[in-house]
This record gives sequence, C-alpha cells and structure tokens, in this order.
Amino acid sequence: MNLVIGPLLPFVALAWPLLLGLGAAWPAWRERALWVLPAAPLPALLLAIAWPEGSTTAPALLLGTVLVLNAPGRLLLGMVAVIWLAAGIFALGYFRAPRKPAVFAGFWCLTLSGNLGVMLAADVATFYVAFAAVSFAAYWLVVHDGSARALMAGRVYLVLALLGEALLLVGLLLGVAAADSLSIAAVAASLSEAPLALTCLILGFGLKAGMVPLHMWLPLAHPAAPTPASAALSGAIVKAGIIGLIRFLPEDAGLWTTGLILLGLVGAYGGVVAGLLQRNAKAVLAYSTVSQMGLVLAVLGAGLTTEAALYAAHHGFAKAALFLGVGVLAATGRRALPWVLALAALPALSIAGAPLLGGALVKAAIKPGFAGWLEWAVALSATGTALLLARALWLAVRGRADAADARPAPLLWAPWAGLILVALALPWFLLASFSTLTPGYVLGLASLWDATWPLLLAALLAAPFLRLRPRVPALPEGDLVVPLGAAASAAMHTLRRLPEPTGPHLALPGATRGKAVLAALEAALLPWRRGGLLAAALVLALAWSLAG
Amino acid sequence: MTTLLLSLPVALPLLAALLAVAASRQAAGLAMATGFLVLGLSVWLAFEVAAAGPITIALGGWEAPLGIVLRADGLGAGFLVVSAMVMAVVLVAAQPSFEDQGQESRAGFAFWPLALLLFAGLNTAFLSRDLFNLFVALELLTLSAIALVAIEGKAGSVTAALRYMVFALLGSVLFLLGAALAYAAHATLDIGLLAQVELGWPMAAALALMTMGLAIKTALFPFHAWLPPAHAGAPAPASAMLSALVPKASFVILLRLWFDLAPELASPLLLAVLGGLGAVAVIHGSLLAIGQDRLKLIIAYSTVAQLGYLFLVFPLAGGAGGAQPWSAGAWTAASFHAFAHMLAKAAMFLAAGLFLRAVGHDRLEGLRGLARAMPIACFAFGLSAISLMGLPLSGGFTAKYLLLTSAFASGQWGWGLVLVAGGLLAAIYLFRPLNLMFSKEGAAASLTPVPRWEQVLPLLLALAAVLLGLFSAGPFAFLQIGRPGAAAEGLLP
Amino acid sequence: MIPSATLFGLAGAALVGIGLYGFLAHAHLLRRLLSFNVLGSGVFLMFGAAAWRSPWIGADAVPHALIITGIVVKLAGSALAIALLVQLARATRRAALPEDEGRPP
Amino acid sequence: MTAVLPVLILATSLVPALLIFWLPERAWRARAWLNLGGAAVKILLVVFLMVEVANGVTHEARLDLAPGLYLLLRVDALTLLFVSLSAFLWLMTTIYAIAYLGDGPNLSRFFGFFSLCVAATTGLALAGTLITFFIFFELLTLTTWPLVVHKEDAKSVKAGRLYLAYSLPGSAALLVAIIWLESATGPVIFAEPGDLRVLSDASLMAIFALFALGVGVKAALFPLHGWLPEAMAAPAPVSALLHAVAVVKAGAFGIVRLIYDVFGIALTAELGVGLPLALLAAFTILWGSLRALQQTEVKKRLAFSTVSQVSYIILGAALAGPYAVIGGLVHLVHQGLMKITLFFCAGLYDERAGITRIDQLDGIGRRMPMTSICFTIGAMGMIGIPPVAGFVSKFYLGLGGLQAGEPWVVGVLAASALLNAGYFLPMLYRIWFGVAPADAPQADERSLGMLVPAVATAAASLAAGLFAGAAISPLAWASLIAAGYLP
Amino acid sequence: MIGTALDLVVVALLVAAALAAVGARGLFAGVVFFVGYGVFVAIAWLRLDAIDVALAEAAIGAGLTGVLLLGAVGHLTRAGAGAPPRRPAIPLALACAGISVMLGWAVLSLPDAPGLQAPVAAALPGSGSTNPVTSVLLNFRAFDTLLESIVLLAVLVGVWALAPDAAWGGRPGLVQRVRPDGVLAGFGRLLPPLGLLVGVYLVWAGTKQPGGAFQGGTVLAAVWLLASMAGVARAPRVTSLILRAALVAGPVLFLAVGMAGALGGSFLGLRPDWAAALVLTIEVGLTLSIASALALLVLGPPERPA
Repeated sequence: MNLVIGPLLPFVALAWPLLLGLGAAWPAWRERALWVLPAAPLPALLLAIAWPEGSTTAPALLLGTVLVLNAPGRLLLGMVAVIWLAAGIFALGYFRAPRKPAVFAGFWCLTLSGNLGVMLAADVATFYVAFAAVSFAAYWLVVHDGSARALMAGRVYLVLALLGEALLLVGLLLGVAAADSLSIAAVAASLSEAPLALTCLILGFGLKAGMVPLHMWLPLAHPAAPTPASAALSGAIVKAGIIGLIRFLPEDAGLWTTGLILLGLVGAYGGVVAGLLQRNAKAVLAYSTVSQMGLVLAVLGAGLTTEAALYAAHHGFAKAALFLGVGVLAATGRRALPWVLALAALPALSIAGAPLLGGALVKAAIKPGFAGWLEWAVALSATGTALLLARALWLAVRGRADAADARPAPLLWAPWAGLILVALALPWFLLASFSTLTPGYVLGLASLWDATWPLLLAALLAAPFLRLRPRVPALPEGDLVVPLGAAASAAMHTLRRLPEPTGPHLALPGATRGKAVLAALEAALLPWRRGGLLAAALVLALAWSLAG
Repeated sequence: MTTLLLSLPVALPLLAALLAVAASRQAAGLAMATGFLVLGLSVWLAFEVAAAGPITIALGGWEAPLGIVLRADGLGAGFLVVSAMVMAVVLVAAQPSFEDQGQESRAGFAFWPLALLLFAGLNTAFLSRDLFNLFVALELLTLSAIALVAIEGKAGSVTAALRYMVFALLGSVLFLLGAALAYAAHATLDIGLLAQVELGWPMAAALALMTMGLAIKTALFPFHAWLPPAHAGAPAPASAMLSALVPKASFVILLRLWFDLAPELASPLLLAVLGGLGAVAVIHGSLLAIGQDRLKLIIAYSTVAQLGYLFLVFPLAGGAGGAQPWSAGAWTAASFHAFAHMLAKAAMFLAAGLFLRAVGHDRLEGLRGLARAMPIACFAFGLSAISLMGLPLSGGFTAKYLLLTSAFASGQWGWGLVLVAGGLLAAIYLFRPLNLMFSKEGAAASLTPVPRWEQVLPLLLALAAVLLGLFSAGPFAFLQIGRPGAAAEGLLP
Repeated sequence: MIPSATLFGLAGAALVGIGLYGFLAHAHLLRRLLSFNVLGSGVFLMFGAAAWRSPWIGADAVPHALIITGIVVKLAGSALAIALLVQLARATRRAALPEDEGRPP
Repeated sequence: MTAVLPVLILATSLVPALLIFWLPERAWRARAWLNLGGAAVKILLVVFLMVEVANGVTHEARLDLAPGLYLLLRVDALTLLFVSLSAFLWLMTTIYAIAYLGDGPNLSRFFGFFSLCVAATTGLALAGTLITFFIFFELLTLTTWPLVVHKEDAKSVKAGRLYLAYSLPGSAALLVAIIWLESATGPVIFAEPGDLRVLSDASLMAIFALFALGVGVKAALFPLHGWLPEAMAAPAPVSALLHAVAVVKAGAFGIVRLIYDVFGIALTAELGVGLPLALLAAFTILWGSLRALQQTEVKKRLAFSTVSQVSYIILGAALAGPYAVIGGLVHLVHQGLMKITLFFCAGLYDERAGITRIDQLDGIGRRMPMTSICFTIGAMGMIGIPPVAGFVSKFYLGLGGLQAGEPWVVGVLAASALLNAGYFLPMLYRIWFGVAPADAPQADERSLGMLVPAVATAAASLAAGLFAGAAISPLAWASLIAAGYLP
Repeated sequence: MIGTALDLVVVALLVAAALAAVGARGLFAGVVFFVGYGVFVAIAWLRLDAIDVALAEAAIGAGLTGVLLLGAVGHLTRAGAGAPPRRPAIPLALACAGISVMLGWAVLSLPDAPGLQAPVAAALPGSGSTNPVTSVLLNFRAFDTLLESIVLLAVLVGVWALAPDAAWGGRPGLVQRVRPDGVLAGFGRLLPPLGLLVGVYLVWAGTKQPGGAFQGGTVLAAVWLLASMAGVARAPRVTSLILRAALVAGPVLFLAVGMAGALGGSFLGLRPDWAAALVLTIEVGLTLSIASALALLVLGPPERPA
C-alpha cells in the first residue's frame, strides 16, 4: 500500500471535510466558502474505490477508534461520497447569493464527515460520535434559509434527533454492557440476549431512517432545506439509520424480525398515502423516502442485509437525483422542459422498479426475502411509489421557471445527470456481489413482468386523477407532528411555569420573640440575690458531693 | 539565672507601674518597653522550661510551706508567653489613646499603671503555687481591671464597674475562705504540698468554696452577667485585656486545683456542674451575642460563650477520666482554647476599637463598607473570627478538635454536640458584622482615618491565633511539661 | 471548757453567714459593702482561730501575717468600691444597681 | 520520597496570595505577574508530578499539630487529577479575571483570596488524611466567601450569607463525622485504610450520612443546593471558580474520597449506603435540570445545571462499579472544563453586551461569534452530544450503572440529557437564530483576556472528548485511578 | 473556764454587733454598729493572742473602714441617693446558714495538725526581726506584702481615675471648711504630734514586738487626715511629684531590695546579716507609702477643678 491509500486514508477521509469546513471559516475565504463543498468528499470517494478491505485504528481518539471498510459499508460510503459530491457541485450553481456561506459550508462538511463516519465506524463510541455529528450538524442545513418554516422544521428535527440520540445512547450502553466490549460486532452479537438494547437501537436508527411512527421530522426537514441539502438529507443522511441497523441487527432479532417487516410495510404504504396528499414536490419526495425506507426496513427484517444495503444505495442515488431534479426543473423554462422532464423521470421510474433500470435490479434482489402475501405487498408497493413520484414530478413541473427559455446551468444539470447515471447503472455492476442473483436474471421475462405490472397498475390508477382532477385534501407536512408538537410544547410550557420552590429563609420566624426571651433570661440572671443564692447553693452542693 | 527569669516577669511590670505613677510622662514608653521585655523574658523562660523541665524557685530562699514558691511548668510558662504577647501588642495599641499630649491627663495617668499592675497580677497568677499569694495576685488583677472598666468615667461604665466589683468581691472572699480552710487543715498553702497530703472534709469544703469563687471570677454562667457591660464599656485596649486575659488567671488556678491539687477528689457532680454550666454558657452566651446590636457587646458575649468551652475540660479530662488516654488531649485543649481566645479576642477588641474610632460609635450599622475603608483591621477581625469559631487552621480549631475527639472517645457525646453548636452559633454572630463590612450600600460617607500601623496590631494577634493552629505540635508538647499524670501521650499515634 | 480556737472559729463561721446574707440580700450597695466587711472579718476570725488551736506552743504567726495582708486588701477593695459607689450616686442619684431595684440595667 | 514537592505545589498559589494582599491597588501589573507566574509554575510542577506518579514515586509532606492531628500532603493519581484540573482552570480563570475585573475596586483583596482559594483546593486535593481534607475543605469555604461578596452589594452579601449558612453546618456535620470515626479508629489515612469495623453498623451508617451531608453541601446535593444559584451574584470569574475549579468539585471529590478511601468499596457495599446516595444523586440530577428549565437568567440556569451535573460525579462514585468510578472521576474534569467555558461565555455576554437574561440572547451569535461558538460547545457537552467531553462521562456512567446492576441509571442519564437539551437548546436557538431587537445594546468581544480562556477551555472540552483514548487524557487518568481502587 | 465565759461574751457581742450592723434600719446606725463590731473583733483577736492583728483590725478594719463608710454615708446623703429596703429572703438566709454550718463543721473537724510555729521559730533568727509576724510579712512571705502594698496603690490610682477630667491636677477630696476655733480644729492641732509619736513607735517596735508598717502607717494616715480636716495641712495636688514619690517609695524600695536579692540568687531574699537593717528600711519606706495611700484613699479623688 502506498502512502496515499495507506492506513491513514480513512482518517484523512473523515478529517479532510472538517479541515475544509474550518478553512471555510477563515475570514478571507468566507465569501467563496462554497467552493470547498465539492472537494470535501473526494478522499472518501478514493477510499471507497481504492482502499482494500480491512480496518485501521487510532487508540488515542475517542475511546479507541476503529474504522473498518467492508462490503455494505464500502457501498454506502461510496454512495454518500458521490451524493455529497454531486450535491456539492449542484450547490455551487444553486446558490446565487448565498446566505452565510461559511456557516453553511462548515456544517455541510461536518455533516458529511459524520455521514462518512457512520459508514466506517467499527466501535461504538466512534459510531455514536459520527451519528451525533450527522444528526446535529444537519440541523444547520435544514434551517439554512432562516425562514419560519425552516426554523419550525428544524425544531422538530432537533427534538427528534435528540430523542434518537438518547435512545441510541441507552441502546448502546445496554449493548456494550451486555457485550462488555466497545466493538460493534461484539455488541451486535450480544444484542439477541438484550432485547431492550435492541429495541432502543432499532427505534433510534429507525428514527433517523424515517421509520413509522418516528418519521415525522423527515417530510418537514427535507423540503425545508435548500435543494442540495435536501438531496443529501434524503439521499445520504437517512442511510445513517440504515447502516446502523445493518451493523447492529443480530442474526436473531427475535420479535423485531416481524416488527421491522410490519413497520416497514406500514411505512411503505403510509408514506404513499400521506405523500399523495402533499402540495410540495419536495415533501412528496420526502414521503417517498419514508415509503422506500420502509421497504428497506422490511428487507432488513427479512434478514437480507447486503441486499438492503444495495437497495438503500440505489435509493440514495435516485432520490438525491430526484431532489436535484426538482431544483433543475425549477431552473428550467417551458421550452427545455420536455427533455429535462424526461431525464428527471428516469430516477423516479428506477425507484419504482421499471424494467431494465437499476431499480428493477435492486427490487429483484430483495424479492427472495419475502414470501406469500408479503411478496405481493412488496411488489404492490411499487405502484404506490410510481404514483407518488409521478405526483412529485407533476408538482415539480408546476414549479418550473417562469422564463420560457430558462435553461439549467451546467453546474446544476451535470451533477444531476451524473447521479441519474450512477443510479441507473451501478446496480448492474453490483448485483452479483450484493445478492444471490445475477444481472441476467432481471432480463428474464418473468422478472420483466414483475417489474412492469405495478407501473401499469399505477398508470391505470393515475388516469382518473389526471382527468378528473379531484380536489385532493391536503395533509400537513409531518402529519403526526402537529398534535404531538402541540402536546410537547404544552408540556414544556407547564414545566417552565411550575411554581419555583421558594428560597430558604434565613430570618427565622419568631426570632424577635426568641431575642426577647433571651434578654428576659439574661435580665433574670442579673439580680444579685438570685446569683448569690445560686452561688451559695452551689457551694453547698459541691462541698457535699466532694466530701461524699 | 532561673531566679531572674521567673521573677522578672512579675517584678518588671510592678516596677514599671510604680515608675509610671512617679513619672507619668514616660509611662507610655515605659509600659511598651516592659511589654516587649517581659515577652522576651517569657519566651526565654519557655525555652528554658522546654529544655530543662519545670523550673521552681522559692522566693526569698524560703521553701514551702513557710515561703512562697513560683513554678514555671508548661502550663504556666505557656500562659505567660501568650499573655505577654497580647499585652505587648495591647500596650502599643493603647498608646494613641492614652499617651499624654503635653499635659498629664486623668486617663493618661491612670491607664498605664493599672495596665501594668494587671499584667503583674496576671503573671503572678500563672506562676505562683501558693493559694494565698494567688489570692493577692487575683485581687491586684481584679482591682486593676475594675478600675480600668471605670476609666471612661461615664455613668454606664461606673455601674458596670460596680457590678463587676460586687461579683469580684464575692469571688475573692469565697476563694479566700477556701484558702484559709486549706491552711487551717493542712498548715500549708502550697499546691504541691497540698497535693501530697490526704484531704478530708475541711478540704472538700475549701475546694468547693475556691471552685465557686474562681468560677465567679471566670464569669461562668450564671455569674457572667457583669461581664458584657464591663468589657463592652471599657476603652478598647482595656477591653482587650479584660476579655482576653483577666478571666484566664482564675481559670488557670481552677485547672491547677482540679488537676494538680486534688484530681482524685473531683466528684461526678462537680464535673457535671462545671461542664454543664460551661455548656450552657456556650449556648446562652452565643445566643445573646446573636441578639446584640453593638459590636463590642457581641464580642463581650462571645467571651461568655468562649469561656464556657474552657469548662468542658472538667468532665472530659477531670476526675476519674484523668487517667484515660483522651484526657491529655482534653486538658491540653483547654489551654489551647484559652491561648487562641486570648489572641483572637484581643485582636477583635482592638479592631473594634479602631472601627469605633473611625465611625464614632460601635453600633453594627456603622460597620457598613468598612472592608474597603479599613481592610487590614477587617481582615484581622475576620481572622480572629475564624479562630473563635474553631475553623481550621487556627488555634481554636486545634482546641476544638482535641475536645471533640475526647468527647467522642470517652463516649460523652453531649459535650461534643455543644462544641459543634457553639461553633455554628459563633459563626452566626460573627458573620453579622463581617457581612456588614462587606456591604457597600449605606456605608458612612466620611470616616475618621486610622493609621495603617494601628490596623496592623490586631492583625498581628489574629495571625498569631491562626499560626497557633498551624504550628500546634510544639505548644502541645510544651504544655505537657510538668503536667500532672502526664502518662498518656494523647489519644492515638 | 471549750477551746477559744473552736469558739472563735465557730463565731467566725457564723459571722461569715451573717455577712454573706447581708452581702447578698441588700440592694443598697453601701450596706452590701458593710456586710462584706463583716463577712471578711468573719473569714479572718475563722482563720486566726485555727492558728490558736495549740496554745501550748503559741499562736501560728503565718495566719496572722496573712490576715493583716488580707485586711489591707479588703480595705483596698472597699475603698475602690466606695469611690465607685459615690460616683454612681452622684451620676444616678441611686445607691443600688438598677437590676436590684427592678429597673432595667 | 520527598516532602518538597507537595509543599511547593501548595506554595505556588499560597505565596502569591500572601504577597498580593500587600500589593497596592494600582499595582495591577505586579499582581498579574504574580498570579500568572504562580499558575504557570504550578502547571509545570503538576506535569512533573504526573511523570513521577506514573513512575510510582511517592511524594508526601507531614506537619504534626497535636497527637492524632497532623497535616499530611500526599500525591497520588486522584490528587493529580484534581490538581491538574484546578491548576489549568486557575490559569485560565486568572487570565479571564484580570480582564474581567479591569481596574475595579479591591483587586488585591480579590486576587489574594482567589489564590488562597486555589491553594485551599490544592491542599484539599493533596490531603492524605481525613482531617487534612477537612482542614482544607474549611479553608476553601472561608476563602471563597470574600469572593462571593466581592461586589459588596446587597445581593452578593445575601449570597455570601446563604453560602455560609449552608456551608458551616455542613462542615460541622463533617467534623462530627470525622471525629466520631477517628475517635474509634485513629487517624484515617487515605492510602492505608484502617479497620472501620470497630464501630457498629449503625454508627458507620450515621457517620457516612453525616459525611455525605457535610460534603454534599459543597457538591450541591439536593436538598443542600440552595446556596449555589444565589451565589451567582458573584463576579463571573468567581462563578467559574465555584462551579468548575474549586467548590462544588471539592464536595464531589470528598464523596469520592469517602467511598473509596475512607469506607472502601467493600464496606460501602456491605453497609448498603451507596445506593441511597446514588438515588439522591440521581434525583438531584433530574431536579437540577428541571429547575434550570425554569430559570430566565443565564447564570441562574447555568447554576442549576451545575447542581445537576455535579451529581453525575456523585452518582458515579456511589455506584462504585469500575466503569461508574471512571465515569464519575472523568466527569469531575469534564464538567469543570465545560462549565467553566459556559461561565466564561456568560461573563462575556454580561460584560461585553450587558446580557443577563436568556431572552436577551437573541441574535448575539452574529455579534459575538467566538463567544457563542464556545458557549455552544459547552452546552453541547452538557447535553452529552459527542464529541464534546460530556458524552464520555455519561457513557461510562451508564455502563457503570448497568455493571452495578442499576439499569435505571441509564434512564436517568437519558432523561437528564433530554432535559439538558431542553434548557440549553433554546438558548442556542436564540443565540444563533434569534433576531436581535433594534435597540439591543452594543456588543463586541474585543477582550482578548476574556475570550482566550473561553476558547481554550472550549477547545479543551472538545479535545478531552475527542482524544479520550489518549494516554494523558482525563479518561486515562480516571481509569488509572479506578484501577487502583478496584481489585 | 473564765476564759471560756469571756470568750462566750465576746462571741455573743460579736454576733449581736454583726447582726445589728448588717440588719440596722438606718445606714448611719449600721455604720456605727459596724465600728463597734470592729472593736469587738479586735478584742477577739486579743483573746486569740494576735496582737498584731488586733492592732491592724482596730486601725484598719474598724477605724479606717469606718471612716470610709461614714464618708460614703455623707456623700450618699448629699447626693440624695438611696435604695429601697428589701424584704428578707428566706431561701437566701437558709443558704447562708448552710454555709455557716458547713464552715462550722469544717472548723470542728479540723485535724490536729500543728501550724507552722516550729518552722517559723526555726527561721526567725536571721530573718531580720524578732516579731514572727513581721518576719513572715517582710521576709518569709515578702511577696504577699509587696503585692499588697501595691494593691493599695492600684486602688488609689483607680480612685483617682474617677475624678472629673477637669479636676485633674487639683487636690484630693472636697475642700473642707473648718471653723478655725472649732473643736475639730483644736483636735487637729493637738493630736498630730501625739499620733506621729505613736505611729513611729509602732513601726519601730514592729520588728520586735507587735506592730509594723501597716498599723503604724494607718495611725500616721489618721494623723494626716485629722490635720487636713482641721485645715492644718492641705493635701498636696495629685500631680505633685513629692506625693507621687512618697506613694511609690516603699514598694520601690521593697522591690529594689527584692531584685537585688534576685541578682544574688533569690528574689526577695534578705541576707541574714543585713536582714535587720533591710527590714527596718523597708518598714520605714512602706510606712510612708502606706500612710499616704491610706490617707489619700479616704480623701478620695480630686473633685474641684484645679
């Protein structure tokens, strides 16, 4: 191994974005801080591509950091790097007059570093740190534009992220205590005997991954962020939860096997329903993420770890592309719309599993995990996905640029196109190593049909909508968050207003009376007769006792 | 040499007092010189005692029982040194108030001889082994003290002096009765000789009389009522002597009675009465101090309380407990406590005198903001407060620690609780003035300036009280010299 | 035949009691002082009587000397007390301490 | 074995203190040099001693006071943990205080007592016997009081009174406990535990309770914490001192000594006194956080946060498992670093922008960015957000709780983290996202003397977490100490 | 037997006079009874073969104290100062009776220990005096005597300190206005020479027979007082150097001799061969000082502006 891809590379990959982020704060560079964004994920990309399988350690760091690169990690690491790279380039074109570019760049880099970290971490502490970094730093990405909506979304995001962190901490503590080791592998191995730890961890990761009912931050935060950040959030950051589950789920997850599948499917369908009722393209896309992650959870529940990684990676690329697509569409005038829309539809179709696209491959890969009605349910979810993404594109088109001949700048469309390409193509190369299938399988007629009929069904269902244009009732973004948020803030309010215990009183009640009593006692001792009598009596008593 | 060392601490103040009467112009200088000379001699004597053990001289060459014997043991020499320290500083501190400005004045004439005679009486009381001689010394001491109380000449101080006088007369006549009975029964007045004979009923009566007489002179509760107005009414340097030094003389004699003369005679009732009254004094004096609104009265009531601690030595180390392992600790603690109190209380009264001079009155309210105006005096006040509260590191703490340890080791918890409660109450009454000193709001706009050197004097004493706690091993060992029944080497290694 | 020593010793004891009572019971300070002097001479008498317990070898001179000293000291105390009392009387027109008259001190 | 070093290290703050008292008010340069010089020498000595202790060399000094009563200064690993913390923070706080107080009144008094206070803390850390510990514990009380009342206004004086009203009875309880114990066992030397079994179980329990009461006052253990929030009336450097360097730490340190060096883990477990203490600490953790939530003043909120955070240390000590001990001990350092950062920042806000209430924080982040970043780091550490040091302590505490068979501890930690977030995040929110009102007072952070310490301690809090695994990290020291206590 | 009867009479008179003095209705009557009581005490001392004490008691205990008390009565009367009579206190009376009983019992149960007659007798030669009481006072227990003489001085300083500030430097006591042809004036002229003679004799005799500095000094003080009351001699100003010198001369002499002894190895020690001379010297010095101190004590502080 040469120096560049030596044992230091994983650390360099994590530290490089941080250094860039700090550099962005340098006064002279502040104005052009955004230029660091594309550069930040490059070492990580190199790492994902060129680093051999293995691990590296830094005992002085945290509680003894161990970084490891294995198959699912490498895939997701590469995905993260690519998405952030694309989003970074996109951001350069997206922000004309960026608000607080240095802060944005700084937190972008910090989030990225955390996002990469969760993919690499092999010890609990590092994982926790990275997870926290990605969770909390992303907050600044969410609230970047400073609007009331963004701040509100940010608040929900933060509260839930904290809850997630707390759950994670408890889960990790319990796990470490059960395993008596900080190694993630050891903890995972012992989790089947520690159901509480497992539950906490699943809830914590599920929260990040948009698991129902902890998904509500996602449809709020993703649309609120600037588009490149949304892409990173929905494409890469939610995968932190997925990698967590991949790393920590034990062989035998007990009840959670079923639980994950059920919750996953609820999410898969619930996300569709809730998403269809949205008015904002990015919100719809966010619900789509909830839905897709539901599927991934179900896959994980079914025990197909590597397949889940593959599915998640594909979703990452495609969803990031879709989010960027919304941005591209917004910069596109009527004239360039058709071919842009055509390109934008590709990742949507891919996610829905249209034949020959990457999505079809990953859908095929997860199929063996399910049987019976589950198989049907998973397959049918593609219909929902298709409908949802169609609505997203439709809403995005409505948000296109006003100028008829507006064209997206190269900095916008190039990364977008690149992501689409990766999303469509990568599964072809990886299918064999991440599943039991070969790419040839999806070319079979049966599987082509499997991929096609949900789309046809979707088209069938969509037709009346397109024709009749019924008034779709709107659902607030984040659905459950509205009542829950109200309840939470009421509780907080009550806590703050609890009567304060009064401070201790130094002046004792009745002190004045006590003073008077003492003074009276003193005055009673003063008269000479009394003192004299006492003295005489004491002399007698003492003499008597001494003689005794 | 030893003859001179033992006699000069008594003779020098006497001579200086006589000369001060004859040549009152030079009185202040004479007194200050005497103070330091006696201090030096006492220290020298202490070194001799430390090197060679107790030193005894027979005055005029006449041994007891015919003559009077002076003896410097650890206890006596210790008290001698500490009281000389206090006296030396107090005499310097008194100079601005009592030095004659050109023409002889009444107070300027009277103060110096009285102070010096008080000094002589004190030193005699610490050294003498003869009961009747002790009586005369106590009279010299007390009458000088009473005259000092009255030196302001106001109706209040005359009343206080008269009240003091009445108590003092009762105390001395009881003591004299006891001494007379002792001689009648055993034809000797020497404590050492009396300790060797078998004591009977007349001696029991004698001891009861002497004990009560001395207790009254030491202002033990409930015979303390004279003390606060007397000590608070005198001028500050006089208050310092009265509060710090005078009660210690009778207490030392009391110690000698019950640890030298007749340790085995002490009945449980006697120990309980002395300890109990001491305990009540601690609580009662402290509570009353809390209730006062004048600084000097607070300090004076604090003396009532602090003297109460001294009496805890009787139940803790006296009687049958005398042979117990903890008794050395308790016995020494009493002396430590007395030392610490002497230094701290003198410092406190001197500081209070400076505050009074600066503000014009000694009501507590006047103390506002003094921490800024008179930092050194306030610091001295604070340091002495620490010692009086028994907080570490100070002589007061060492004493409290030893007493507490004895109390717990001997299973007499009650006394321990009194000690702890007394410390807390002391904190309450002493932090009231301290708090005010640190209160900027409502501070007096103009103060009479007090020179820095005067503020340093109480600080010296307060520092000595603190240093006594830091270097207490030497004094502890020193106090054991000539201690009767000094078999036990303290509680534990 | 009762030895003089015993007789005067007992007399001394009685005088001490009488003097002590007067000393403690009177509010008037001059009476108190007077009683104190009675008390004092009672003490001396007891002491002196004890020195005469063996007349056949003569009186013991030591108590006599001590008594003379005591008498002078007692006089000194009385003199100071009287001077104070006179001052008090002039200042307050009272010859008693306030608390013994039921006045606040 | 030498006696020089312990005395010397004590002298590094004692001697400057004594000299400073006599400096004229205007000699601020001399004062600064004395202070900083002392602090710097102390740090050098601490480093040297660390090497010595790591090599197993013992240093101790002894001063006899009376039979059974002597001062023993001894350097062990636990000592060094505390001393190094206080030495570093002393330096920082001194720099900060010099800038903060500027040319205010009574500076010689202030810095004199300030150094004395640190000397007392050092002595307390070096104390090799129970009574030595007590002596310095009391000295600490006394030397802190003039600092609390330094401003001399009614509020400060009241705070000072309250401080003593809590502390002195606490000390009395402590003294009774110590003497009760020692009157039966003889002097208790920390490194050489005697046989406490000469006392009955009931007596031992009572002694334990009295002891915990005594040091609990300083550690602001519920319900003895009332003085701490009031003491906020003192100047910011004093708050820093109270909350991070000396006072509450002394209390927590005392609990550690009590359980590990006086009673020993075995006896503590046998008597069953650890659990009630742990429960009380847990309650304090939650109570402090809840009360912090209710505060509207920055410093008050921070004060209640301290109430909560210090009990982590006690919790760790009381649980007495290997991890719990490490967690508690390391939190001693971590809490110090983080809380002092917060107080430095609060002082900066107060001094440079006139901000004392939380609702005034709106938008201050833009005007005082460095301060606000430091504040954010501190706050994140308090919540337990990695990689700021706080999470390391919580992690070990949680593990310790589980190891000790007390899983509820984890729940307490999680709840407390959420509550911490509940009161810190709104502050951060205002700082970074609030909109400053138009009439907000001038604000800047052009005070290098105040900013540098804040940045330094913030960086240290970050580093302590980030490099927790390093050989010289607080965690490593805590583990070393814990290894000494555990079989 | 007769002795016992005589003793009983004296005792009865003593107790009666004491009761009368303590319990008298009027203040003046009380003082008169007290002086009478003093005489009985002196007689009692004679019965106990204590002539020195009897002299001292007569001169000081009854005489001078009586004068002081009478003077005080006058002052109080002039100031109109009184105090309410108080009812008898039964518990107090019982307690005092108890003390008497206790003491009586102690007297009765005294062991038959001989006193220090033998050691005194053995030490008498070379003590500087053949009167054992004087030997004890000025040699064996010289320290007591030294302190006692200084106590007088201390009290005098204390009494003077009660003077009004403005009166400082004036003459002690109130100015007496005596008619030049009055009885007092006559006495004042007649008695001093006689008194002087008696006083000097007492001092001189004190070394061999009963008598001594205190008794002699008292007589001399009385002489001076009488003379000053008669207007024959005016009291000097309190600031007078001669007066001050007279006041301290005795104790200074005493102390000087004592310290010279200390240099020779024993504080207050008298070399046997010089003892007689030294004792006499000290006696003379003390007499002078005691006489002035006692007289000034009776005169009281200066009260008129100087």
